[in-house]
Amino acid sequence: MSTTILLLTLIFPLVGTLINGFWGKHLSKKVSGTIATLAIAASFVTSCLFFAYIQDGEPVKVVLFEWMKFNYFSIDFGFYFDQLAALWLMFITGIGTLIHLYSTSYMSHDENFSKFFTYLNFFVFFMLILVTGSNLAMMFIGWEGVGLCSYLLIGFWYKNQDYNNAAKKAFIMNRIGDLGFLVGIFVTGYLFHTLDFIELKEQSFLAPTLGIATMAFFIAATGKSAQLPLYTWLPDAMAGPTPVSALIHAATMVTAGIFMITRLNFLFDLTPDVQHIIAIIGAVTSLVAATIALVQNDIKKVLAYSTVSQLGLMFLALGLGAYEVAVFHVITHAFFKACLFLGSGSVIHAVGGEQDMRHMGGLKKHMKITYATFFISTLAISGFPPLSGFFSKDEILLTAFHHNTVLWVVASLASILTAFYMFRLLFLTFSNKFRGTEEQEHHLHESPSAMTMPLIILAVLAAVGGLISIPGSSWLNEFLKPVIKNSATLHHHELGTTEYLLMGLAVVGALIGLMVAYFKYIKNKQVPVNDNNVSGLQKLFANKYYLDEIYMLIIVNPLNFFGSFFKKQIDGLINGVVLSFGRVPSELSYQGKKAQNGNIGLYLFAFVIGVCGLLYYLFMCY
Amino acid sequence: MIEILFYILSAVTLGSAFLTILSKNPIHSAIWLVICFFSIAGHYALLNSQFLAMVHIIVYSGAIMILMLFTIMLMNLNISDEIAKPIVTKIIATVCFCLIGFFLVSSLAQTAPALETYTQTGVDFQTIQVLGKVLLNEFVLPFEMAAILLLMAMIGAVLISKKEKKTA
Amino acid sequence: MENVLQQIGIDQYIYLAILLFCIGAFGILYRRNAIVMFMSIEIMLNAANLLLVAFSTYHEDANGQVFVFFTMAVAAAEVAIGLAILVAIYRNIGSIDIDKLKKLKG
Amino acid sequence: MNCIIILLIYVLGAVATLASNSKNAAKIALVTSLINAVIALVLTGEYLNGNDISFTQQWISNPNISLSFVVDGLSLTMLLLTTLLLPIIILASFNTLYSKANQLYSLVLFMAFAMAGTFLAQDGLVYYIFWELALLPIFFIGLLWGSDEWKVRKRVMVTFFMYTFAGSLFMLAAFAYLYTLTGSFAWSDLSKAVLSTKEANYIFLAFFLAYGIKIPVFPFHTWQANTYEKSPTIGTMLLSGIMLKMGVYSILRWQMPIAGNVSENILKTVIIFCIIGIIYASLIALRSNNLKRLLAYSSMAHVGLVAAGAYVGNSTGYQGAIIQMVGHGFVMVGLFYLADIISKRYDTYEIKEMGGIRSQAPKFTTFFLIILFASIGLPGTFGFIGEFTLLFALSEKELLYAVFAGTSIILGAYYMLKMFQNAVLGSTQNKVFAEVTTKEYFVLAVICVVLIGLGIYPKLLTDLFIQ
Repeated sequence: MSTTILLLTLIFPLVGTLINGFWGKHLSKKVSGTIATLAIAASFVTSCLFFAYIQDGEPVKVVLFEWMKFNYFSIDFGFYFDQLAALWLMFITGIGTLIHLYSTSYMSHDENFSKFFTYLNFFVFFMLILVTGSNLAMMFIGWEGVGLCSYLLIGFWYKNQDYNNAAKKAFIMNRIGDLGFLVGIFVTGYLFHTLDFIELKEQSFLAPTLGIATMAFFIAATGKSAQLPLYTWLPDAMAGPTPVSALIHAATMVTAGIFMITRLNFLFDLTPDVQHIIAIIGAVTSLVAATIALVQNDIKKVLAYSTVSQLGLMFLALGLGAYEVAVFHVITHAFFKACLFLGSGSVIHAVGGEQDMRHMGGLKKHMKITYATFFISTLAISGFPPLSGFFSKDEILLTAFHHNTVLWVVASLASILTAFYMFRLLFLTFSNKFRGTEEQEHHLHESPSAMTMPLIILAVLAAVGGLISIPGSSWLNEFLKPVIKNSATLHHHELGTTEYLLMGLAVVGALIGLMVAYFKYIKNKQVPVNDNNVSGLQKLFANKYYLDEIYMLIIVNPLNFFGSFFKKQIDGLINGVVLSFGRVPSELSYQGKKAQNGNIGLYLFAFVIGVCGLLYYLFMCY
Repeated sequence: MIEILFYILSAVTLGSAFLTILSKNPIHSAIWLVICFFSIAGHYALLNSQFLAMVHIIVYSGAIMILMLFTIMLMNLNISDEIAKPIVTKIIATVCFCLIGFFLVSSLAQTAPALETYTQTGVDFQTIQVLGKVLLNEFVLPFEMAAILLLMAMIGAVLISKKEKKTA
Repeated sequence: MENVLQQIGIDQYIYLAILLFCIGAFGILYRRNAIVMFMSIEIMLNAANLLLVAFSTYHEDANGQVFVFFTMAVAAAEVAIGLAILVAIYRNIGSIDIDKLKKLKG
Repeated sequence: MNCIIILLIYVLGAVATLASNSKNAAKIALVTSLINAVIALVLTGEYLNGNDISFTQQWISNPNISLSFVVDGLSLTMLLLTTLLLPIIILASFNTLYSKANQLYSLVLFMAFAMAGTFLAQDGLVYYIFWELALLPIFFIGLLWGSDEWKVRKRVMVTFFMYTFAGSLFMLAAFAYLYTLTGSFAWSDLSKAVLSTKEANYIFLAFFLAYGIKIPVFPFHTWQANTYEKSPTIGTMLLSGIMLKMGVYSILRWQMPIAGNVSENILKTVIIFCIIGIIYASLIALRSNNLKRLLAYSSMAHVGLVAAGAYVGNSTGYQGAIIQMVGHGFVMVGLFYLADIISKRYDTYEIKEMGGIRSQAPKFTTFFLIILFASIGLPGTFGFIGEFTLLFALSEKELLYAVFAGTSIILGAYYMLKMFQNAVLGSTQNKVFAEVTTKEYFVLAVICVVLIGLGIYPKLLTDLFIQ
């Protein structure tokens, strides 16, 4: 496989960025959008070529030059293309192309059109670096780079300071994780004297401090992949344009944490304690986010919490050592969640920027394609067979059941809730009558084909994507074998009665969720009340467990307080001490000056005393 | 005999010095000071340094004291002009006097008495001839300097006490 | 020639000089009339002179007496200048009370 | 070619600038600095080819002082930083019309001379002379061309001068003591001096007072924000871009090699103070309303990390400190230039009076973003290489150091983005913000290219001092 083609995969998005960045303003919107889309599409083509090659080819490592050098090891500026990277390359560029296509239509009225595509291309570029970096430091370039682009895109409508706040919050929350990543890198580098994935895989051994490294990496993952306790930025990140939410905050960037842990599976396998923590955090996050999603009224917020919840399930799988299962769910989730987000974008587009579901409803009639694709994706995420979500989610539940019943119960509960809130979303948006203003109703329309095309493709993928890993004969598991050192899932594939029973239970759970939503929102035609009028558990959910407020109280406020305290009190104090070094002599001399008052008597008196002292010292002191 | 002379002279010296300070009238002070200087000249004579005794009388009792008397009279000072110092100052002055006196005397008392071990060679060292030779050989430069100093003092005194013109 | 110090002893002279010096110092502290203070200074100078002469005799060395000679010259110059200053001051202020002479104080 | 040429040209340039009229002064200064930049690059080439470019001449035989200027990787990097940043700083000052420009630029060149001398001198006393000499021009620049009323400015500048001067005296005492031990001021002799731990402790602390104040390390930092605020922009750039690097450079050159066997406790305490300073300065920057003060504290937070890395004393810390010194120099000059541009347009340094710049000046915003992200160490920029290396050095010593020092990347992002949001983003104000001029574009582009270029290919620089 020629390395030029591989590098072209990375270079295309960068070229797109540079063209749009430097000359975007002089290009027409059509040209600008086309260039950006083509850049990713070209990347997709080369990715496909590589994907075809890697089916039975060897991974390729490309080293461009030595990047950093320390006295006992060096870090290469290099790329590593293997099976895992191939999977991610495929769906990043694939979904990326679709979303770019979608955006050309969605963003067509925006004044900063070319800037949007600059950032979007830049994001894809960094994401590709993240998945193809040959060592941890290279991965970190992508890791922070996607954070940068996420910052730029969330705050894309920069005139609104709320959006800017959301962007800032996302970046800072991610930075907390990034510090974890750095600490992980340091410990790894110190222990194994290399950061290269291939060398790490061969040389890694269990060291006492390895747990710190893996824990630090996990903290990094909780930042990027929005897990407890750092997930709060993701719902806020919905301030960005909807395609951004679809691409970055659903399909690709947030899966970086899963990618990284899968990449480092050999390290995590050595530290089972950390794996337990990952599993627990994943399960808890999935349940917590699902409960919050129950009562959200903003269509994108529901999807955001749903993303957090699904990511939680993936981390559960990772924590149980079932890396392939997590990867499987990443892929299927990318399909249906991207579809859902783009569908919601289509809806928002139709109703003129309204995002509150209480002001929607009855859109079924006006937007048939959107509704159909949305419906398929909802079925997929809820886990109805034989759609993709069923297979991937079920495998996670199966794995959980084999390890720990409690985790299985928690995860199952989260799945049932998922079915409920997704159908709630579907019914509130598309069923019954339209609840918005007259003007909006008049305006309702199906989106143009540039937007519906990606929806259809993604819906199809969401429907059939599960085929890549059917229980029993999993293509994915075979494909990922070289990447994953020891897999925990392989022996689960002999399907027995228990497994079928569990699958049945999961389907029944999803059905329960569906039925409850159906009765509540279609039969009884309920509409959620204002957040201020809810009580009890609902209030807790609606306020997101007061997590933002708690962070405000225990982290942000103390920081601000100490900042002011240091600025006003401590700095003043230190300055006072410093200046007193100057003041003391000057004050002393000022006081001393007073003794020189011209009174000869005083001088003489002092002289007499001095003479007496001297005499005493000289003659009488011994 | 000499001892008695010494004690009498000492008594006169100290007494007249005290009275110089204690007299309210500056003229009286000046007169007591003259007596004091005479008695010191007597001490010099007792110590067999005739030259100094004579110079002392000429310079101090003659020149300096006359100068002082002239000044006092020129200023027409009398008793009422001087406001007595506050009593605290006087006490402090007395304390100082006692302190320094005590410390000087007691530090001297620490040293060994010298009379028993003292011997003399009898060399002539203080007749006018000897002094004149020393003064004009070894100390000729300081001698000339002293002359210049006196000249400068004279010019200075004239310059300072000259009446300023009222132009400024 | 008979040396007086064989009978009286240097100690006596030292005590005398000390007392004379103390009286001079006392006078400066005690009085505020500048001329009397001047006199006190003369007394102190003479105390030193006396001691110099006494030691000159004690060591049978002329140098001490030469120094007394120079001291006298300096004292004469000092008195001349000092009195001139006093006269000038008196002419300007109308008093020679040293407590009033504080114009030089910063 | 010999490295002393650079010093001579700076002096000649200073004299020529002083003799010229106000109009041409800036141009003469720029030409001088450009000539020296080229010479420095040529010298680098010669150094890499293995030619001898050092200069040594006996100056005073008793005490034994020689005018020796030796070039090695460390001093060459610092020389490059000085000579390359100076044209940028001078070009950046073209925005402002200074009165008595000939005197100002003459002082600037003179300061460059002193700083270059400090970086090159290998004789302790000559080094000390240059070290103090660099203080004089900046004192006068701040005093005569600074902002705010004379009385306030004078107090600030005198405090700055006295403070740094007093600290340096301890260093002089240390050199004097070392001279009594070795009979020489030469670096090669001093670094070989065998000191007992007790001696090393005292000498270390004496040096620390001088360098800690200059850098500045918490709690010796109180002069900094005031001085930065009151100085004219050109002075602030010189201070933050080059002058405070003298402190870190001296740690690497003099303090650590000479007093290397200082007791572990002192070393740890000093590192901990550096780390406290990082967090402390970051928190104050968070609450700063004045852009210049915010940048001053952010600078302090960054150099705190550099100093901590330098005090770790292993090879990683050594190279990290050098890398970050260069990176920090460019970043700080860039940031202060951006602040200067804003203040020229909006006539204020108060952040809350700014805003709405992005919609009016997209190019300016892009430059701002690049430099800002370089300052918070985004990978791909040179700031990252430095921070990564420094934090790695700290983690080699003690992982917790790296964790605490690493909070600066979180807090740094916080206060910088907050500032960016309030100063640049937001809705458009009534005030007009003109897009960058060609000159400004050029300066900012050079800084950005350096930061990104070295961020991707740092070997260009690091090969100078890593064997």
